[in-house]
Formats: sequence, structure tokens, C-alpha cells
Amino acid sequence: MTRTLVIEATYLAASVFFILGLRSLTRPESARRGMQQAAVGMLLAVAGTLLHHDIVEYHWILAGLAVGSAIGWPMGMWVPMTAMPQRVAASHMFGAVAATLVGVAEYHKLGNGAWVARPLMGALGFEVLFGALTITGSFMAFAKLQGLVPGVPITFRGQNAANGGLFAVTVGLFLLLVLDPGAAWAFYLMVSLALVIGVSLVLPIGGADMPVVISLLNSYAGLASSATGFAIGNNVLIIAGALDGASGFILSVVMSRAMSRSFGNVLFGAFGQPQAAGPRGAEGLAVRSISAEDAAVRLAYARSVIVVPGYGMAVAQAQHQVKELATLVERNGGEVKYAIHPVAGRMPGHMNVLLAEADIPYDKLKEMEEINPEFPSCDVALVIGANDVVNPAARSDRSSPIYAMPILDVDRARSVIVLKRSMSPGFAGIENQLFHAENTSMLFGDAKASLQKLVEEVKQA
Amino acid sequence: MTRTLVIEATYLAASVFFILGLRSLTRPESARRGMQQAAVGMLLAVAGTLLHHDIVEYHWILAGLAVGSAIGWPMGMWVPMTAMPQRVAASHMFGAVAATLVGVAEYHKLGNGAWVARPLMGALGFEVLFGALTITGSFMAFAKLQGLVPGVPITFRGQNAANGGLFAVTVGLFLLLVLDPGAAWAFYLMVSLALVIGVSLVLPIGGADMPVVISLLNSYAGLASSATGFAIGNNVLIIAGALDGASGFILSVVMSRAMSRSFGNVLFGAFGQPQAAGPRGAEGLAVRSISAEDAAVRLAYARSVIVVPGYGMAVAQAQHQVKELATLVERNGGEVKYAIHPVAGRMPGHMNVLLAEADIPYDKLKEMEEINPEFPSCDVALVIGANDVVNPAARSDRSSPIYAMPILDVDRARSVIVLKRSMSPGFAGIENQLFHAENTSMLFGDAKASLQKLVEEVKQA
Amino acid sequence: MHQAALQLVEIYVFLLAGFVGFLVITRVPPLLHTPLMSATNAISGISLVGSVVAAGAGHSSVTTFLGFLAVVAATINVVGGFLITDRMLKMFRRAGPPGARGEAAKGEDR
Amino acid sequence: MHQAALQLVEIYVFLLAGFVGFLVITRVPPLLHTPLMSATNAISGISLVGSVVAAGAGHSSVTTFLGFLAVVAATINVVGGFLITDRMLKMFRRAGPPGARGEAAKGEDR
Ligand SMILES: NC(=O)c1ccc[n+]([C@@H]2O[C@H](COP(=O)([O-])OP(=O)(O)OC[C@H]3O[C@@H](n4cnc5c(N)ncnc54)[C@H](OP(=O)(O)O)[C@@H]3O)[C@@H](O)[C@H]2O)c1
Ligand SMILES: NC(=O)c1ccc[n+]([C@@H]2O[C@H](COP(=O)([O-])OP(=O)(O)OC[C@H]3O[C@@H](n4cnc5c(N)ncnc54)[C@H](OP(=O)(O)O)[C@@H]3O)[C@@H](O)[C@H]2O)c1
Repeated sequence: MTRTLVIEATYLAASVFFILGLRSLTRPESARRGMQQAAVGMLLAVAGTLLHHDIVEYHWILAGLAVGSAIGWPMGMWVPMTAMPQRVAASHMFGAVAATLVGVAEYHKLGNGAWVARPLMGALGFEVLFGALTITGSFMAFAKLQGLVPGVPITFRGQNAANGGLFAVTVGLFLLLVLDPGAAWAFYLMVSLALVIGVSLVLPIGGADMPVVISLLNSYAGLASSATGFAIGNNVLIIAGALDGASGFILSVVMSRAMSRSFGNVLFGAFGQPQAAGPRGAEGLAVRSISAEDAAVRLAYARSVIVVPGYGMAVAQAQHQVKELATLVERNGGEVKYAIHPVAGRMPGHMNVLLAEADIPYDKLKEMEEINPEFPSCDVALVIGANDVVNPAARSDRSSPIYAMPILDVDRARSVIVLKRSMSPGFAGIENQLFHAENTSMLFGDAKASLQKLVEEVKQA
Repeated sequence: MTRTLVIEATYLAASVFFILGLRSLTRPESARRGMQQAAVGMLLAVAGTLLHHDIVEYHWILAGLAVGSAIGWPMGMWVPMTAMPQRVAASHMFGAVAATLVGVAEYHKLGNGAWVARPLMGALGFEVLFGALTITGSFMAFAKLQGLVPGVPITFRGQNAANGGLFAVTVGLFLLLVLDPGAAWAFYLMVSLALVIGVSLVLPIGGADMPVVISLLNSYAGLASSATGFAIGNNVLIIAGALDGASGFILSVVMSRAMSRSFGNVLFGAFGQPQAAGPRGAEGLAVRSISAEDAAVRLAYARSVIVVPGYGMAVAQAQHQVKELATLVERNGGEVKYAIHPVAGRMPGHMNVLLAEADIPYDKLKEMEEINPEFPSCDVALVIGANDVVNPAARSDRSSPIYAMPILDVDRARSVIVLKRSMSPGFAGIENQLFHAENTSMLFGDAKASLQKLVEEVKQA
Repeated sequence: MHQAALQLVEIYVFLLAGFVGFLVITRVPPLLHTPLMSATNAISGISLVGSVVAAGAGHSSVTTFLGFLAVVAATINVVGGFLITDRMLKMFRRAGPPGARGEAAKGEDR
Repeated sequence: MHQAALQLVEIYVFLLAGFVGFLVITRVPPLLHTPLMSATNAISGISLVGSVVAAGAGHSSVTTFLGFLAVVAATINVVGGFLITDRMLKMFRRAGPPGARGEAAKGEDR
């Protein structure tokens, strides 16, 4: 009894620490300490669990902890910030694996369902359903982002019909199980089908939409662990799961909104498709390309520069060169700010992390609403591997797939320098008039290389 | 079983509606509907409870509901907004009465504690302790605000010692009960002592500090009903109690802060005492009083007027005349705004409610931080029964008891007209230099009467 | 154990509700602090669910009577609280589109 | 009944935690959305408490093995998640007093 109390106490503490930890993320100053406390809470909860009276042997546990740490440590220490999207996808997968396996073990333990009461079966069912679906779904997302699988949407005739059928059968099995928890065959069949569903849900979605999908999977993973909590009557699991679920859901909403697209549109990929073929209707138009020298001169004498980073900066891993250049400009007395679009890059807050990594203070990173009014009065807008988030078509061209997506008003700056490798489009796969505007000059080449040239030149200037 | 499920469902719904209801109060547009839904939730919960299988006879219940409604209805419909503080105090009392009686009934029912388990006893103990203490405490607060008891702090030698002893004994009884729940004498003695404590806590506190006390009592009442929830294993009670508790606590913090005072200072009344005797050190200073005519002329031709309402407006119930005057000024093309100090009046949001009652749109009610910068550029600051909240001593005079209390910078306005009945001080009982500044003119008399005169005159002008 | 287990869970309920209360109420603007006070009064009337059972369980005349009084007290809060809150909230209105000042107000004067 | 009663209460826990999550996370600034994602990953590792029991209860070689795998997976999230979150948050710094722009930054350049 007292032992149970101790364990429960650690769980309670963990729950509180987790909530306070997330709360601390509302302010950058408090964030780090808050999450460290959350880690302590986790430690407590695990330590408490080791006292659990059901535990008879420890070697498998220790082995698991050892192996897990051996894999987790390098993932935590050395995964580059640019690989965060994949990393997040992967860890949703691990979370789902844990939840699902616990569910299956529980079911198997209880005489393959023979001694499972109905409410418990309900919980277990949800657990393994969401779990299994998230395992394969996240894996596919990971594979696409990592390039193991082609990022382009993979579709085949009658796909939706197939998925619909698959889904119906799975739900049917679930209902059957709640009525007769002993039907082991149904249980394992359901798990396998859920695994298939996970794959077929993500296959038809374009690589660049993965972040939205990932966040959705995050909330599924959360629901899965909440379900685990219900199944084994553990509150800290329920709470952590709910927090996860909320976070994933909110982030995916944020993203879809910033892309001015609906979930449905994302999940049943209206775009990231054919158009993705490449630029169109740009033939007639002129493009002013500029040399590093000339660009450097402009920057050297600019009073105010707004840097607009995009996915390209992440690909090129050019954040440190950005900082270097900015420092030079500031030495020359110019002011440098950074315009961060909510969905610049490939995940929410992507650009912020990269620039923070380059040791750029976060109070120079401006959100869209804040910085947009400042473009007209800025001498040079330096667009580094950003494309869709600065595409004026979103304001003007009703026919454009990104119409009504809020964008950074770069085209209103006195002059614009765009760093990218070619005229090829961004993730939305559409032409960008900005690159043809006469106050825009293109500096072609890999962002990192170009920035290094610029740094050299500005030093001369 | 199914019946239990139905009941639980209604409780769950109620909990959700309550939370959403409070959430709706974060935006004036959504507030009303939100609270109506909360009311529906309440209805559901009560209806559900009537199904409870412990209930064998309904006539007492119905009688209680009838009587309660008969008393509650007029309290809800006809209590004037100016009497809100008393009303709030009273209803804390009723809440506490309910919680306490339920606790006593439960204890009595279980063979006067004979069959009470220890954890249950803990819950019951908290319930009746906080409950009883809140009953008498709120009643005293009510009596003071209503003027049934002199508002001045009532103190006697050795008061703190006496209270301390009383408190120690009560806690002792509580501990004893947890060890031996069967000790009925201890239970009833504890309840009685808690009642006494409630009185002796509030006696020494000045009438004007009541709002802070009331909010604290609000959180006690909340804790009491949470304890009830623990005792009878009812979650909606726990949740509602927790929400109450949070609200009361936060509001009392808000108030103390706006008065730049600590809880301790409020509870063990450092002021509202001797100084309250009356104005001091004002003899030498001149006072410019002004006639309604002259004041009216100034207002008639003012481009921008800032109205600063205070407790006096509430006393005079002059809000409708304020609106009338403002409308006239606006007719003449002047702009009228309202500067609302967080602790103007006698409860949080006091002024907002009164002005809203006079049908003044809330987007003209400005909070202190927002309006303070506008005073220097305003032609006339019209101070209506406000005193402490516009006392410059809070900025300048370190010796003043309200030093460091954030105030409205009325003294920086081009000209100031103050409506009050005399030179007597406000709640803090201190002299106000503003009334002697040479850009200040005093229009003596009851605020309502003065405003009516002003309205007449402005109409002529 | 059952009782104990339940009470353990209820501690979570209490804490979480406390968090929710804190997060929600810190976001209520001063404008609505008075309605907030009466709103919480109304909600506190939920102790009615406890009182009703006490009044109806008919264990003894004592408990029944105490229960009756409790029902009365709680009902006062419910009825009175929700009524006055609604009365107050009904009064809050904004002057047309934000920013539209005196003009809008004049337009709406009755 | 016990099981049922508990599960009823746990529904409250779930809903309340959901509210808390919603209220807290809607207030996390875009600046910290990526750390937020890895933070929730780390927290999701709490399923470790379930896995550990499964791995240690020794019911059958099957459940033990499944439990072992679960422990591995969960541990990866815990260790990896908290490490990378801390790595990220360590990087966020502000340039001296708010408002102080280029100047402050220059001052701090290493
Ligand atoms: N952030 C999120 O959460 C999120 C989630 C889902 C979807 N998205 C979508 O992702 C897009 C993000 O927009 P974005 O403007 O940041 O990126 P983008 O529109 O995808 O464009 C990136 C640009 O960077 C250039 N680039 C790639 N590698 C480069 C390199 N090594 N050096 C220089 N340039 C390089 C590419 O042009 P070249 O090939 O010619 O170099 C490409 O045009 C939006 O459409 C958004 O909706 C974002
Ligand atoms: N709002 C809260 O939550 C709260 C809570 C606790 C304490 N308080 C305290 O209450 C005070 C509120 O400040 P306040 O400036 O609003 O009020 P105040 O400082 O109490 O002054 C009110 C003034 O109104 C005048 N007055 C009274 N009846 C009047 C009538 N019929 N006609 C015209 N004038 C009348 C009085 O002067 P005459 O007698 O000369 O007319 C008095 O000077 C602050 O000290 C605050 O700390 C507020």
C-alpha cells in the first residue's frame, strides 16, 4: 500500500513537472530550466515504477534501458538541426511502438483476451489501433523526408476506395472485439490492418506536406498513450498522452492555416502533385541575375537589411554564413532583421532553430505580422532559399494554389536579392513572379557558397 | 449501473460547460452565451442527481429548491450593481453553508464518525473547517460592507495571541479527528471554533479592504467544495471548487498588487486605520472651487475629455448622468474616453460594470497602462468621485501609505475638474495634493447632482 | 483500496482543474472581473448535487433537515448567481467596429 | 465496479489534461515550435512506465520480449528527446536588453 503511494506520488510529481515544463516553453528565458525539470519528473516516474510489485525480474528492463539509451543518446546529441523533421517523425514511431507493444503484451498476458473485460478491451483497442497506424505512418513520413522513399505522392487507381474498405473492416474488427474480447484472431488481424492503413494514409501525400502529417501523427501517438493509460489505469500516461495529442493537433492546425489549406486538402494531397513538375509560364519574362561583387556592394552600404530565410537555407545549412554576413553589415552600421514566415522551411519554427544555432539573438527574429510593414522602408531584402513564402501570387493570383496564403511582402522592399540555385520552383511547385520583378536580382548558386562569396566581398568593400 | 453512468455523464457535461463558461469570459463578445451554457450544465447536473439511487424522498428537496429559488431570484434580478460587493460576500456565505452542512450531515449519517475511514475524515475535516470559517467570515464582510457593522477595523489588546491560540486548538482537534474519527465532540467543537475564527479574522480588517478579503474567502469556499467532492467522491464538485479557488486567489492577488500591498498587510490591516481619521497637513493649501456654469463651458468646448470614475460615482449611482454628459460632449464634437483604474471603486471591475450599465460601449473604457500616456494631451480630466487612484503622492511621496501604488496620471492633464462632496479623503484616508494643484478645480456636491447641473448647463452652452 | 485508489485519482482531477482555472482566469480581462466573481458564485452552487442527496436520502430527520438547508443555500447561489451574471453581461456592448469612437456611440444612443 | 468507477474518473483526467494542453500550447510562440515538438516527443517517452512493468513482470517469454522492445523504444524517446530539446533551447539567447538591436549583438559577438 505505502509502496503504491510512493509510486503514485512520483507519477503525480511527473505529471506536474510535465505541465510546468510545457508551460515554460511560453517564454524563451524560462524554457530550458522548465524542460530540465520535466526531465527530472520523468526520472522520478521511472524510478518509482521500478518499485512496482508486479516486477519480478530486472535484467530485461535494464537491458532495454541500456540499449535504448545507447540509441537515444547519439540521436539526441548529434542529429543536425536540419534533420529535425525526420527525427521528429522517427520518435513518433518509437513512441507508437512502445504503446502498441504494451497493448499487445497486456492482451496476450490476459489469456489472449480471455480475461479482458469490455471497457478494458475498448481501451486496448484504441491503443493498438492508433499505435499501429502511427508506427507505419511515421515510418513512411520519416522515409520520405529522409529520401529513402521518393517524396512525390504515390497514388494508384481506386486508392480511396481501397483505403475506405480497409478502414471499414478494421473498425468492424474493433467492434467485434469489444463484444467478444476473446477473439484473438480479430485482435491480431486488426493490428496488422492498422499497420497497413498507416502506410496507405501517408503514401499519397507529398514530401513537403509531411510536417502537417507528422503533427497529426503526433496527436495519434498521444491518443495511443492516453489509451494505454486507461488500459493499465495509469494517470501520468493519460496526462502525457493528452498533452501530446493537444500539441500535435494545434501545430498541424497552425501549419495548415499558415498555408491557408484545410486538413482534407493536405491529407488527400490536392497539391505537391502534377504542378510540381516545374516552372510554367515564365518563358517570356526577364530575369536579372547579379554578381556577388555587386550584391556585396549593395549590402555593404545598406542602412537596413531584412534577411528572409527559407527551406533553401536549411538545405544548404547556410545559417552560420548568414550570421557572418549580418555581423559584417552591422559593423558597417547597417541594421539587420530576420523575417520569419510561420511555415518557412519544413516544420514550424524551423528557421528560428537554425538561426538560433548560428547564435543570432531571437529578438531579431520577427514574425510575419510584425515585419511586413517594414519592407517598404528597407534597402535590401535578402531572400535566402525562400520561395513560396515570398510569392506575391498568394496576394494577387486567385488561380494560384497558394492564393490567400499569408506571405512576406518582400516584393515591396526597395531592392531584393534572391539566393537560390536555379529558377526551379519551391515546394508548392509554382512559378514565382518575384524573381522577375525589376527590383529583384537573382544571385544563383548554393546558398552557402553564395553567402561565403558575399562575406569575402563585403570584407573588401 | 447504467443509472450511475447517466448521472456521471451529466456531471462530466457540467464540468466541461463550467470550464468553457469561464473561458468565454476572456472575451466580452462570447461571455454571455458561455455563461448561459454553464447554466445549462448546472441544470443537467442537478437533474442527473435527482436520479441518484440513495434518494428515497423528494419533498424536502423540492421544498429546498423552491425556497432557494424564491430567495435567489430577487437577489439575481433586483440587487443594484452598486451593491455587488455585499452580494458577492453573501453568496460566498451561502456556498460555504451548503458545503459545511453537507459535511456535517455526512459525518452525522456515518454514526457520528463511527464508520468514517481516515482519508474520508481528512476530506470531511477540511470541508467543515474551510466551510465554517468562510460562513462567518463572509457574513462579517457582508455586514461591514452593508454597514450593519461599523466598517472601521475592530481591534483589542492581545488579539493576535488570541487568534493564534484559537487556531492552534482547532488544528489540534483536526489532527485528533483524523486519528480517531469517532470523537464526535471534537468534530462539533472544531466546527464551532472555525465559526469563531471566521469572525475574528475579519473583525480587524477595514471595510475598504473587504474586497480582498472577500476574494480570499472565495478561494476558501472553493476549497471547501472541493473537499466535499473528495468526501462524497464527486468530480464535478472537485472541479468547480478548484475553479472557484483559483479565481478567488487570482483576484485577491490582482487587487493587492494594484494597491501595491501584500496579503499580510491587507489581512493584518496596516492601514485603513488611525490615518483614516481624516485629511492632514492641507491647511495651508489653497483650493480652487468652480461653479457648474464655468465647468460646463470648459466641457462644452473641450476637444478631448477623459472621465475618471471612482468609488464616489458608485456611491452616488451617477453612471447614467455620466453617460448623458458624455453624449452631449460628443455631440459638440469632443472625444470622451474613460480611464479605469484596476482598483477604482470597491471591487475588481466595479467601474466597468457601472458604466456598462449606463450603456457606455466597453471599447471606450481604457485600462491604466493604455490611457496614462494620453492625459498630457487631454483638455479636461473629469474626476468623478475618485480619490486614491488619482493621488500623485503614490508617485512622489515615499512616506505615503499608498506610495508605489500605480495611479492614473490625472495631474498631467491640461485641466482637471474634480467632482466630490468635500475635501474629506478616500478609503486610504490620506490627503490628496491633486485637489490643490493649480490646474485643478473642485466642483463640490454629490456627484449625481453635480452632473445633472453640468448636463443642463452644457445644453445651454 | 477502492476508496483509496479513487481518492488518488481525484487528486489529479483537483490539480488539473486548478491548472485549468489558473490558465483560464489569468486571461480574463479586468473589464469582466466583476462578472467573473458572480460567475464563480453561480458555479459554486454545484454543491447542490451534494445537498440534494443529503436532503433526499432520509437517513435521519437531522441529516434531512441539514440537507434541506444546504439545498436552500446552494439554490440561492445557482439561481441568483446565474441571473445576475447574465444581467451584467447583457450590459456590455462595444461601439460598432473597434476604433469607431464617438460617432458609432452616438449612432447607437437610444 | 471498481474498474468502471476508476475509468470514469480517468475520463475527467483525460479531458482536463486536454484542456491544460490546449491552453498552454496555444501560448507557445512560433519561435519555440520546434523545441515544443521535441519536448512532446520526450514527454511521450513516459510510456516507459508501462513498458517497464511489461518487461519485468515475467508472465511469459512473449510478453517479456515485447516489453523489452517497448522499453527500448520508449527509452530512445526519453533520452533522445530531452537531450535534443535541451540542445536547442540552449541556443536561444536574446541580445541584451529588449530594443537594443545591432549594438548589443555586436557587443556579444565572439
Ligand atoms: N514550415 C512548415 O511547417 C511547413 C510544413 C509543410 C509545408 N511547408 C511548405 O514549405 C514551403 C516553405 O517555403 P520556403 O519558401 O521556405 O521554401 P520553398 O518554397 O520550398 O522553396 C525553397 C527554395 O529554396 C531553394 N533551394 C533549395 N536548396 C537550396 C540550396 N542548397 N541553396 C540555395 N537555395 C536552395 C529552392 O530553389 P532552387 O532549387 O532553385 O535552389 C527552392 O525554391 C511552403 O510552401 C510551406 O507551405 C512548410
Ligand atoms: N476596487 C477594488 O477592488 C478595491 C478593493 C479594495 C480596496 N480598494 C480601494 O478603494 C479605493 C478606490 O479608490 P477610489 O479613488 O475609486 O475611491 P476612494 O479613494 O475611496 O475615494 C472615493 C471618493 O469619492 C467621494 N465620494 C463619496 N461619495 C460621493 C458622492 N456621493 N458624490 C461624490 N463624491 C463622492 C469621496 O469624497 P467625499 O466624501 O468628499 O465626497 C471619496 O474621496 C482605493 O484606495 C483602493 O485601493 C479598491
